[in-house]
Amino acid sequence: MNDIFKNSQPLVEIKNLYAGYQYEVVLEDINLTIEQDDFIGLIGPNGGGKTTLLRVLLGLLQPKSGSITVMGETPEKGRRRIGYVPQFAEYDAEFPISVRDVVRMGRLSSQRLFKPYSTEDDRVVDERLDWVGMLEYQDRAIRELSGGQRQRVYIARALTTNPTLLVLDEPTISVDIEARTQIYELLHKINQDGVTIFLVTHDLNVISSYVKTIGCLNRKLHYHGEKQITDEMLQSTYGCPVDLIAHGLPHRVLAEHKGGN
Amino acid sequence: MNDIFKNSQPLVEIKNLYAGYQYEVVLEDINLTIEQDDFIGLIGPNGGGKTTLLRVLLGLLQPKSGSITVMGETPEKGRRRIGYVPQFAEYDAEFPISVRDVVRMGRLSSQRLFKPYSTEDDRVVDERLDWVGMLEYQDRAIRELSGGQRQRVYIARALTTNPTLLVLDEPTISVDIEARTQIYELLHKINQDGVTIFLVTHDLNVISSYVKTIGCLNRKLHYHGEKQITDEMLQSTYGCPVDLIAHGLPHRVLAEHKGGN
Amino acid sequence: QPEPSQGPSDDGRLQVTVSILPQAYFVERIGGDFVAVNVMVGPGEDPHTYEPKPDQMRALSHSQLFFTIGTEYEDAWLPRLRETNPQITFVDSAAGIQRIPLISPHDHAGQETDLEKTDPSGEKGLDPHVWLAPANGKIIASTIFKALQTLLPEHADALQSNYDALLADIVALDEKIEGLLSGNMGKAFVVFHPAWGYFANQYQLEQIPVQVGGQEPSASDLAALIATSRKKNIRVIFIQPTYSTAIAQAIAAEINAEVAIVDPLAHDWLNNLEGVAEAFAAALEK
Amino acid sequence: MAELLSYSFMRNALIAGVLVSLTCGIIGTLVVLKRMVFISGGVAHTAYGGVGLAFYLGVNPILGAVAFSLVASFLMGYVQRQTRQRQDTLIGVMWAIGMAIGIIFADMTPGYKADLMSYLFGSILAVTHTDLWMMLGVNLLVLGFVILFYKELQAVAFDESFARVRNLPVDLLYIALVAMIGLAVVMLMRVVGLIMIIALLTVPAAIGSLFLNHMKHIMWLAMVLSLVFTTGGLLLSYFFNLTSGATIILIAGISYLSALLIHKSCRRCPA
Amino acid sequence: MAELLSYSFMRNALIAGVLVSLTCGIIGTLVVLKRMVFISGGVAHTAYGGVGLAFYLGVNPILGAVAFSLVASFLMGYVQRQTRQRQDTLIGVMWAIGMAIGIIFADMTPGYKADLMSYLFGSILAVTHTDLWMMLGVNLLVLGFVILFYKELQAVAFDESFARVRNLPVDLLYIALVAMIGLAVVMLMRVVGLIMIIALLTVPAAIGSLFLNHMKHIMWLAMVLSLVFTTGGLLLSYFFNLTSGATIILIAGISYLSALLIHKSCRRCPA
Ligand SMILES: Nc1ncnc2c1ncn2[C@@H]1O[C@H](COP(=O)(O)OP(=O)(O)OP(=O)(O)O)[C@@H](O)[C@H]1O
Ligand SMILES: Nc1ncnc2c1ncn2[C@@H]1O[C@H](COP(=O)(O)OP(=O)(O)OP(=O)(O)O)[C@@H](O)[C@H]1O
Ligand SMILES: [Mg+2]
Ligand SMILES: [Mg+2]
Ligand SMILES: [Zn+2]
Repeated sequence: MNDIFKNSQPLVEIKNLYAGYQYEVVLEDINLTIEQDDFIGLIGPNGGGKTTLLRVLLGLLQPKSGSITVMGETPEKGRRRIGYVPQFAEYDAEFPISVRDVVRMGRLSSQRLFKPYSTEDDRVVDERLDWVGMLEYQDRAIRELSGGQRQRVYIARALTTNPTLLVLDEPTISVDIEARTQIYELLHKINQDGVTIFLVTHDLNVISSYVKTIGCLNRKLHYHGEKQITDEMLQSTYGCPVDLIAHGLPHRVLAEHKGGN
Repeated sequence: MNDIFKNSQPLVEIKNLYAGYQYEVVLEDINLTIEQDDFIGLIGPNGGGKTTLLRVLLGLLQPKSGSITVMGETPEKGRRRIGYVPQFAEYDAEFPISVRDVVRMGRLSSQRLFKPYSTEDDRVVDERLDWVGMLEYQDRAIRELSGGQRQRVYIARALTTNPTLLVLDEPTISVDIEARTQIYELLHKINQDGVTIFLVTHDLNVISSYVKTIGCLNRKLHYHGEKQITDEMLQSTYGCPVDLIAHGLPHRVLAEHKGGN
Repeated sequence: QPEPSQGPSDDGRLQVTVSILPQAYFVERIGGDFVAVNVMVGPGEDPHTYEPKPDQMRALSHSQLFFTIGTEYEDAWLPRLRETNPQITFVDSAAGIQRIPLISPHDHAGQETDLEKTDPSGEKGLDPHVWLAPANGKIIASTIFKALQTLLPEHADALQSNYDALLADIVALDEKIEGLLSGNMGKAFVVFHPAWGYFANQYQLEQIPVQVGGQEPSASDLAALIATSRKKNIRVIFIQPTYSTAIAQAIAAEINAEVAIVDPLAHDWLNNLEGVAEAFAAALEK
Repeated sequence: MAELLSYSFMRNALIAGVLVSLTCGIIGTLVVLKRMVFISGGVAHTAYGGVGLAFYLGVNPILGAVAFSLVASFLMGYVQRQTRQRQDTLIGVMWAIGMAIGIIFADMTPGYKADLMSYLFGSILAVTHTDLWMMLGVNLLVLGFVILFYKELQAVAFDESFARVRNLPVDLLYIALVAMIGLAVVMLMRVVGLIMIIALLTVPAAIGSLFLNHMKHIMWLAMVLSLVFTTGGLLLSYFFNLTSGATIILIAGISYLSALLIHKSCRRCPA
Repeated sequence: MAELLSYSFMRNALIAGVLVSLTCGIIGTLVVLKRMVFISGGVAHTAYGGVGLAFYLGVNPILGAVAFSLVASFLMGYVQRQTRQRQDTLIGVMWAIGMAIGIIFADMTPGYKADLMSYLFGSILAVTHTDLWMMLGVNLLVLGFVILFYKELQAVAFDESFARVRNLPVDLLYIALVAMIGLAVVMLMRVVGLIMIIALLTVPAAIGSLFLNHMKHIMWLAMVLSLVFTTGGLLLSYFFNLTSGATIILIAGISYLSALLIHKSCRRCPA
């Protein structure tokens, strides 16, 4: 889908990264390489620093030390090829704007400040709206949607940017099971079309079914690159007995669905 | 735990209820009875009206027609015995307030307007904070917590009200797997102690593992009272092929875990 | 196109607009029935939210003559009124009056006059309250008389006799005030807003203002003022009706004086000045 | 009616009404949607500091006002970017500091000063041709800015952090918007008065956002409503001899309250 | 220093500073945290309408001001409850309507009106004993209200819908709070001037919320800071011969900007 960057260089390289807020260091000595065509699932406990890592990746938060390159550039530059679905939408829920206008924002960029939207833009917007099943709602105001409907609109907006790398921070929060499955199927398809995906989630079902590589973040990056969740991984990340974690989620399922659909 | 209401009368009775917003009717002809000691899981697609139903139940939205009683009273009165965890927290994320103060709010009521908090209040707050694993964060400001940590604080606050009925609107959004399991175990325990629980969720694993009765809401209440999710239930609620919905969630699991832990 | 000086409200009288009420008195006395006067800042108008009303603007459109006098509000409004009403002849009714520098309380507090501060060379440092002295009243009357005479040549005789009558009244007023105040030469009175500089000049009194160039006094200004007032044995503090009395009350409480109202903008200029002179005389004799 | 148009002050006032309506409809919509109502008030009062400084330096007070309001816009934009402070607090502080600076400079200026406050007030009945040309200029500037950057402004107003990730010049756009508001407010308040500007910025857009779901539509409705308010207010004030500015505001205010009532009893309206 | 205290106007001013600081610290914290900075401004300007009406009816203008500001508080609270309109829009509209009513009534009143605007401006140097007693009364009222309902006010400020489900009298508390703000603002502005009130309501609490994480602590710090600003400003203005109100505000403003800088370079401070 996107071949601007089809050499063997990794998309993202993070080396010895420390980052955090004024009050505390949240990320310690992170080393992470995101290769092309990967589908990374990032898990980790609450407060583990997942959102913080994404903010650094998107150039919204300056690291305290260490280096980070996004497609060979600084995050501020490289992020133009990243599509982003935030964890908590930072938008104004009362803003009078239609679904279509929100999704079309994905077509904005600093390069085309003075140009109006093109018919090509409209085609892409239609397509993405269709993908997330919101085409029929395109003229509805965003303030009249339910939580899950809004979330789908945000995913459509991120897809509209034709990203090389798609970053999603728990994107299926309040999305129902049907839509959730559709969305993951969609991510799977996009990924096969050549978009690298970096997904933060708490949903181990998803991890086991769609994800190619797994990272576990709890201040430090505990695992990265494994293709399967093992008991030890969970144990060392979450630091608690695995049978509790895996309750309701038989290990068999993990193995069975790995990488398939 | 709470025996104010130990006769055989149902906790909530909803009859021929229509409700919605100025733009559209969202709930049509809802009939629902919540019996004591039940643990209801409410599923349904996005925009199905789950949050709307809760708002009616809590007296925050007036129904258009039909009747609703909460513990024999109007929702405005009966809600004092309901503990509530909202879908999207409506609080001000920047507000300078400690975790402990937030949880202690659960002890407020119109009856004790002029009385300060008691040591009994403090004991309850300690206990609830411990239950959700946030006791060590009690003096942290809420604005310094991660999304999932905040969610746990909200659950603790709802529990602090010693509710007869606990209503949760997708409470484990951005809560990690460990905490999620802990929270559901907690709900299970509370339920066994005599608190009725009404849970909105998209998580079928939870439904199959903990819930006693299931409701499926998509404008109309399609099923209510069944103890097990069947293919037909999902199909008629979501209106799509079941194998897609149940993807990553083998039916065997549903049966296996029903009602137990 | 020529502006409608013969508009619907035109009843044959000459339409004249003035800035403030005392000017209206002069114009009415001299013009008699031949003029209709339109006042821009009416009684008790609030200069902060001052907005001309449709009636005033309509009257302005019919006016041929506008007597200015150089008050505060004119700075902001005259340029606009001038531009929207090109048919009007603007006449400065204060023309020919020797303007004095505006006094600030420091002049008294420090005993020696601080002339740099009052900046007598600049327009801004000059006292606009020219109409508040009988001597200046004569000059204003003559300016207004000449302007009306040019526009109403057919009524020259009537105007002349009106003017003479007014002048006689002013001379009588002057004598009366002279009589009232001659025993108090060199004495000081305290006013909130420094409007009475010309009056003080003419009758050799000393004006001590509370306001500094139209601004609230600072704490040290107040302290100095209180010291001066005590020394000069001030018993009355004069304010004008459109100002808040709070500061004046505070000083009065401090020096055991009372607060009295004198109005610099009253319509009946002649009787008002006489009343003010009586109030000053009463205060100075205490 | 013909009589009314025979007066050039009325003709000017009606034209001024049209020009004010354009700016207020467009800028007002952005102001209401991005919740910047008080930025306009804050900028205007900060301008007072500039008037005071101009008096002190002996230059044209309008220059001082424009300079200060532009500086205030930049500062407000910059400080908010840098500290993520609450807007209302920042504006409150700027507001107060601006006024304080004005008063202190005026204090330090020797001699008599024409009432400083009058530089913040104007009247739609005393609009001159120069004013009209100046307003036309501001209108063209505002129109050009909004037409050129409509989609970006919408994106920034709706979701800043997404706009930032898309590498849109978010800070620049924000500051330009505040500067545009500042310029419009300072220019217009000289002409039609400060309270009228704030009312005309707020009310029409607020009514629009009650009933419409698209920023563009709200802008259109807001322009039409401002026009109705200014024209209606002018006519009423003419026939009943009331202060024009206050009459225009009263009509706007009553319309807003009626709109709230209508909206409440309307089943087909958006939330 | 002793010389300074020998003037009763200075003594009164210093006492007034203390009394203002108490109210401003407590109410200001609630105002800043609940983002109601402009409610205070809005209420004060609405009061102008009351002054105009009082002039028209020939009653005491302060009565009119208090009545209008209380009515405005109730209306503001009620309309917002009922329609969930944006606060800033509502306030902007009230603000403008209040002023417009004031102007129109004043217009219709024949004869002299003591400068209407002076009801919005005061001077800390002209505080009388009556004023001091009145301020003490307002202080006691505010203190009593906040001490009695501290936990409920915190709950309502933080999360209204939870407070509602707990059956707390949310609407009543909100309206009472706005009324308290209105009363405090109207009473104090007569004494120390409107811009000083808004600055003292905003700045100390804003500085407090930069560094502290608890509402109660912010209230304490805000009271101390107001006291420092008023006393410091008074002394400075005395020794350098500046306008007192403006000096107090300037000190507050400079402190706020310094606090922002310190906060930015501070690694141990909360977000
Ligand atoms: N703005 C902030 N200022 C200070 N600390 C913060 C801020 N945001 C987050 N933190 C802290 O940083 C840590 C990591 O937060 P982060 O949001 O990155 O976690 P997360 O892994 O995304 O958690 P979750 O799964 O709950 O979303 C937490 O301990 C949190 O308290
Ligand atoms: N404030 C509102 N005004 C108008 N319509 C609304 C409002 N809130 C929700 N709706 C509409 O009501 C319907 C039901 O919304 P509701 O939030 O109850 O769904 P839900 O079942 O909770 O969905 P989700 O799983 O996404 O949270 C949706 O179609 C939505 O568009
Ligand atoms: Mg997160
Ligand atoms: Mg919902
Ligand atoms: Zn004067």
